[in-house]
Amino acid sequence: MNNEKEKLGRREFIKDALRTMTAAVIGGMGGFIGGRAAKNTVWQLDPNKCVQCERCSTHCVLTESAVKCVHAYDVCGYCQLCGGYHRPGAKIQDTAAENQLCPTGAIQRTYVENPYYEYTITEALCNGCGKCVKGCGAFGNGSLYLQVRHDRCLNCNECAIATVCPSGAYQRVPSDRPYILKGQQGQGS
Amino acid sequence: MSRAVVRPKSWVMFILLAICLINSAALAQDPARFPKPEFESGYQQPPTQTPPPRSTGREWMDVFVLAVALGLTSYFALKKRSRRAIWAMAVFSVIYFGFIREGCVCAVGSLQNVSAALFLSDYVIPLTVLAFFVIPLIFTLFFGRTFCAAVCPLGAVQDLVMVKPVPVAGWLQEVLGLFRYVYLGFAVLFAATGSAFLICRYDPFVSIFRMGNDFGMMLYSIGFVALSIFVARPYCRFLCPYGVLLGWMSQLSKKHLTITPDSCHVCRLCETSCPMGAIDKPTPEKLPVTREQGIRRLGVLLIFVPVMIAIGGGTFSRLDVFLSKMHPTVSLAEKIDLENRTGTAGTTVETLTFRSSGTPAETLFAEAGIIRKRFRIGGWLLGGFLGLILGVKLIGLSIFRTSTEYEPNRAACFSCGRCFSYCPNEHQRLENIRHY
Amino acid sequence: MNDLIQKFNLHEKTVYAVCRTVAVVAAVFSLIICVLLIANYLQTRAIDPLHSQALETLVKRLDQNPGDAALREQIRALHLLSRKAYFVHQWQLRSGGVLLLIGVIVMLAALKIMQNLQRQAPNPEDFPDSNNAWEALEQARNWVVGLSVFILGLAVIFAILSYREMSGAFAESGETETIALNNEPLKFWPNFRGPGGNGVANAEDVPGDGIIDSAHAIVWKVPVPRPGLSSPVVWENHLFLTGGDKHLREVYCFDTASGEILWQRAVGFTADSASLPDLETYPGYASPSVATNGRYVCAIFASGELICFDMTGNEIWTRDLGIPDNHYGHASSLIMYQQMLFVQYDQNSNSKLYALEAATGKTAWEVPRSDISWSSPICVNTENGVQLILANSKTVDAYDPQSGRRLWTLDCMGGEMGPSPAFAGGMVYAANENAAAVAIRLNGSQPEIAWEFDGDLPDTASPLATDRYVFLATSYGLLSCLDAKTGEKLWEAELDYGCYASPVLAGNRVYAMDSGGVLVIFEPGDTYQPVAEISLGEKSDCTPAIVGGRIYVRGKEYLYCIVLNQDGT
Amino acid sequence: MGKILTYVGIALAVAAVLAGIIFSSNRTSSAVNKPPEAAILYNIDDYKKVDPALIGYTEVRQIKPAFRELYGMACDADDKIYVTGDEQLAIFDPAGDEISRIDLGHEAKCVTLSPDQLIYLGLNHTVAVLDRNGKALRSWVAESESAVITSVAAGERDVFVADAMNKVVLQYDPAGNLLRRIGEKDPESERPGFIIPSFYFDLAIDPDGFLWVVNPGLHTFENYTFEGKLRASWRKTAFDLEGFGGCCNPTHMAILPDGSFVTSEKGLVRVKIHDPTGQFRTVVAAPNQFAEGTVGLDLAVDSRGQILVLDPKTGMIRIFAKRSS
Repeated sequence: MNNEKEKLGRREFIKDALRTMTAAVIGGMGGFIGGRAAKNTVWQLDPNKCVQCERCSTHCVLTESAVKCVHAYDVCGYCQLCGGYHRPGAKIQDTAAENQLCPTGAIQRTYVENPYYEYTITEALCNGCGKCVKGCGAFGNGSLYLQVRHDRCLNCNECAIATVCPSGAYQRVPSDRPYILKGQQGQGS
Repeated sequence: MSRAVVRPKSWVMFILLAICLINSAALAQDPARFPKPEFESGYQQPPTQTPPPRSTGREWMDVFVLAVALGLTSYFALKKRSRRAIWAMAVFSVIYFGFIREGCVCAVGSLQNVSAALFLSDYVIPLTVLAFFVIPLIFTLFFGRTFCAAVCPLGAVQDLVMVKPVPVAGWLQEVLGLFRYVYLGFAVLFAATGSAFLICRYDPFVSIFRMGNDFGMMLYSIGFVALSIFVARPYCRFLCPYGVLLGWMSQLSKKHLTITPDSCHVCRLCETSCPMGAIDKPTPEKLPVTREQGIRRLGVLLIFVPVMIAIGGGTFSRLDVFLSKMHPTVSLAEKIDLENRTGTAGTTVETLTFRSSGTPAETLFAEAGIIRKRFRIGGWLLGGFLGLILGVKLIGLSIFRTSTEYEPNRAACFSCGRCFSYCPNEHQRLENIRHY
Repeated sequence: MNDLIQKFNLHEKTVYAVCRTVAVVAAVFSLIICVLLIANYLQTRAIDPLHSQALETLVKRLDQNPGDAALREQIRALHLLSRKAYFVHQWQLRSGGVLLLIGVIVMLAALKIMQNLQRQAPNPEDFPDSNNAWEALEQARNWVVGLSVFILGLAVIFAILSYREMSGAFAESGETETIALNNEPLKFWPNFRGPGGNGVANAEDVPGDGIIDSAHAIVWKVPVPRPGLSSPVVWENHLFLTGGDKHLREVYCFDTASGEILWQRAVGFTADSASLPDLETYPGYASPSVATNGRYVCAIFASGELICFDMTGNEIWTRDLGIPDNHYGHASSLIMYQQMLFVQYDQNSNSKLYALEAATGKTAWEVPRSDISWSSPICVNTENGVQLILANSKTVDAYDPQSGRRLWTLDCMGGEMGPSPAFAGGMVYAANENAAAVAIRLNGSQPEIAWEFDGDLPDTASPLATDRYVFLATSYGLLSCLDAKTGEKLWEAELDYGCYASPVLAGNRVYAMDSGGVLVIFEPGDTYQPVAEISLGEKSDCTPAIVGGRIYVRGKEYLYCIVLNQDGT
Repeated sequence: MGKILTYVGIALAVAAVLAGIIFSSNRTSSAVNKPPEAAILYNIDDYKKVDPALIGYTEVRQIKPAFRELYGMACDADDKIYVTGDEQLAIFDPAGDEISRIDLGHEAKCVTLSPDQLIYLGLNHTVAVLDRNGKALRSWVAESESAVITSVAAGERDVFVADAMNKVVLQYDPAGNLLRRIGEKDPESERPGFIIPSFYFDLAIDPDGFLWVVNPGLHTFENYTFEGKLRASWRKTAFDLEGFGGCCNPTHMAILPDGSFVTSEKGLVRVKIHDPTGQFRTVVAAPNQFAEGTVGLDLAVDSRGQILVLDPKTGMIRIFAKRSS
């Protein structure tokens, strides 16, 4: 009986020692990594690398992609003839559906003054396909571009779009600077 | 002002008038500069809207909730011994960590972030993610796998849908349980080489919490939920890589849930109470082999384990070509190489994009070669790890440890508390409390 | 089971019946929703509303008849329809998901209540025999062995298959490259102070030791576009230099035959070029020499910009190491060994030794260092293997080029360290004006100081060592020769101006550049044996490169090619 | 019965899990391996295709100046070619050999030759005048330092400078005295002025001595008298060969001896010729003759009617001559 107790006591001691060691290992490893740990990060795509492959609109885990087109107004030429708004080959540059490039009609055009027009993205309609981005990049100043919208993005540990992005445009950025903006806003911050 | 001309034969020197060069800094073309439209109507250019992401404060809030939930569950499992309270915690976790906090990271997935942070010099891990990895491990080290009982949303969801669990034969459970180690090994390898986050990619429940994903993943998730109705916690028992670590911690845990609040009378009432098959039964008195036979067998196995490690390592290191396909750089390099050899170009969006980027293919190949070498080393480690695990498993199955009580298996028990109500001592205890 | 239900009281019976009905209804409901969702999915997969073929056809037709108003109306209607279909589909998916979830939850809850009602106290009599525990272990063991063999088999099959399908150039790219470079004798001048950075040209093909025609030695001279102190580096017919100022840094590739610029590339990618230190005076922005391995050529500048080109001038990668905290500007030259590029990034704080993969610029390893220096690493083959030897303002250190492990360190220097170490005959020599000249004998990993010399010492010129002699050149023009074994001074000679460039050895001659622009040539020996002097006509502080019997020198503004006995006389 | 149902349930669930894995991995890989034509759905390939019968010129020669960046090009009466790039001006003889190279100290975005064979350069906001040997004669800052000069044209007594930043054409006498501002936005006549969404704004003097200015935002060619009055204009907006598409085309223009216009475009990169009334005449170079991402094709015409195209993407001067047939 005494022998049993002694055996139990010894086993407990070994266990205690092992537990302390394991806790030390976890703590040490945590400290090692924690020393290099940084601020929280979020996914964002670099518009300078983006090639508008349309996968942002199809590969997000959300039914409605978290990637949307945004507009850097201060880079926009406010043209009447907009490569991002009008479909290539459109004969007349008005707002009729047959002349629009956006498949969901998410770009709104409003008259500012002769000969300038403002283009606004209706985010609820945008599906992030990037057709307008391609058109604006080819013919215009590239003021339309895609960004991950953080009011929608779930910040998945592995972004489903990043895994299929052909140009490696997706990257993690610090969450206090969550956008890669064009124009003055991109430079000022 | 005067500067040398580039070629000796062009003898002309040109001195630009100094007045033209005032303010030469302003001459440098700012790429953002362009002829802006001038609005006479006083139109103001609106700024680009930038809705902020989830704040760091809320991330820390999640860590806090995690710690509190772990504390409460441990209390319910070890002290209060209330299955009902644990069930309520599980409902809470599914709602909070599952449906409300639908994003990442979870403790299971954080395993990959930690691997990446350990092996990739340029990978940084946020502190909250590290906390999600460490806190459950520490709790398990002291209280057993109470994290699995009701805090992990993946475990909780399986626990809640478990309606008609079928018992799984002991040997089958052992064999299927080994897949956790394989999954763990591959998940760490792919995370540590920067190839993929396998655990996240094949997370069976996240698409349910988010109520959306592509069709295949939805099918996969629905299948897993359906399976969980008939097989108790299939993901936890047979796949969960984080469960491997938790199992190790739990074996050393200071306290652990017990079936009986008192001492076991071997009444056998709890024998089939655990749908997870995590109750160790009393063993027969008589050992199947003599002591000498047992020692000899153990000796053979101890010699055999290093051999298994070597064979495993050697074989898996030769999987470098196969496994490295998972890395986007290597897979791109292979496509480019194939195109170069077959004389085609731009057969995929990836190759087209790469070719238009102007980076020489050689750079890509060199980079891919370096990654492949990492996979060679990683293959050695992975194969060695699997050899070691299988060897240790065999040793574990060859040591006959006798026991005289019904006890939860510390490594396998999820501390869900289903067995409490089966123990007559427990009923006695509750009776006592009521009378008291 | 039916017996059990018979035993229920009325209340239990009612609850059971209700639950069963609810469960069946919820199950049917969920099933219907599930089928609808799948149907919805398959439908949109078959006809993607946003990529409607019909719409595209109509638009094409409109392009041909722009005036067709009916067609126009038709497109508008279809466009609206397809947009509506797209958003309705999304709405259906979302709300269908919620409904399905609710259905499943209700069904599970009902089933659970039914099950709870049916619960009975366990009867151990019904349990299967529990006494086969050992058998179960035995069985499990067999299965584990089986599984091990299965996994192994699978791994072998995949390994064989993947190796078989692999072919082409990419397959072994990583390995063949290493072999090719290892076999290449370093007959060129791949970095500052030649092969290994040790100041000694490869023995074959040295400038002849015949008669020297000093007056006609310069074969060509060409201007270098921007100023710099980097010394020429030569590989085959490519000669590399760097130059630069605060606005722009450049890498030049000259043709060694004609002096023509083959390519020149601007470097200016650092983000904060405005905060560059003011180095317009000595030593400037382009002090470090480039390094090449015949495949890549890498350059670094005082701005911390590190850039790699292939031999034809295509940019391979860039890295911004950040502007160093260095009051004279970064001056340490690059060196390569096999596939690795080494950067001695010593500065006032946060000093580092980097080893980068030459092909990608990624860090292979980095080790922290203390103290600042302006001296360059040398990479030499000692009896204990290849060592990377560095000096800074306090110590001389050696590292393993593969792993970055520090092999040894010796605290023997002082002051601002400019000269690089030298190695010959198992001894490492380091010298600095503010400390001493030190000879370190490498006794395996226990190096010891063989002798010290504290006479006239160099400020920037690196010592040149042979098995028998060590040459030191000072900034005030005193050239001394020490006995390599004892450190005893054998002779000294005076140059007119001073020596900032490091003397180099080729064949049986030492070439020392007097900063006044005179290349002084002498033969090493127990006494000073001058051979010739070649005057450039402008100042020079750059170390000559000697390749293929030719000497390449950079002056203040021009690059020179010198051939000594041009017609073989 | 219950047991059978359970096992059927397990089997179905396992089947769903496996099907899900196979399905999802198939989906990813098939999407990834889709050929780009199908995946990149915005495409202007149809407009890039040009009927070979419409291409009236063929590329006869290329000159590769030793520059990293190329900006502007001009051709003088002796067919010598003047090219600006980096911070230099290089002069080539008609055979394509470099004669001399002049260091400018700044990037010259445009170059032109006056009838008296002086070299006019636009250096950001400065106009510089050199003689044919590269000797600096004079220079002046164009109106303000915010100016960005994208084109210069010199007549017998007038120098016209296109300032893209201020969207105006400045008329100077050869000494650099400002005579007038041409083409400004005029609220009274409701003229919108020059619409210049990006830094492309070209002008030239035709053989009759009239000034032509491209209004790229409106796809318009505007003809002015030397007194700054709008004389005539033509506008062609179209994606096909008839006209110009996008926000700001054509980017460059040159005028042939018969008064026809040679134009180059961005977005849909091509070089075409329109007759003096604006009717499309022929294609000089089709979009498939340029590399992806080509932009800023400066044009010049030599005495033999050859068309010189400065291609900054490939770093070459490409010379096109009329097809013989």
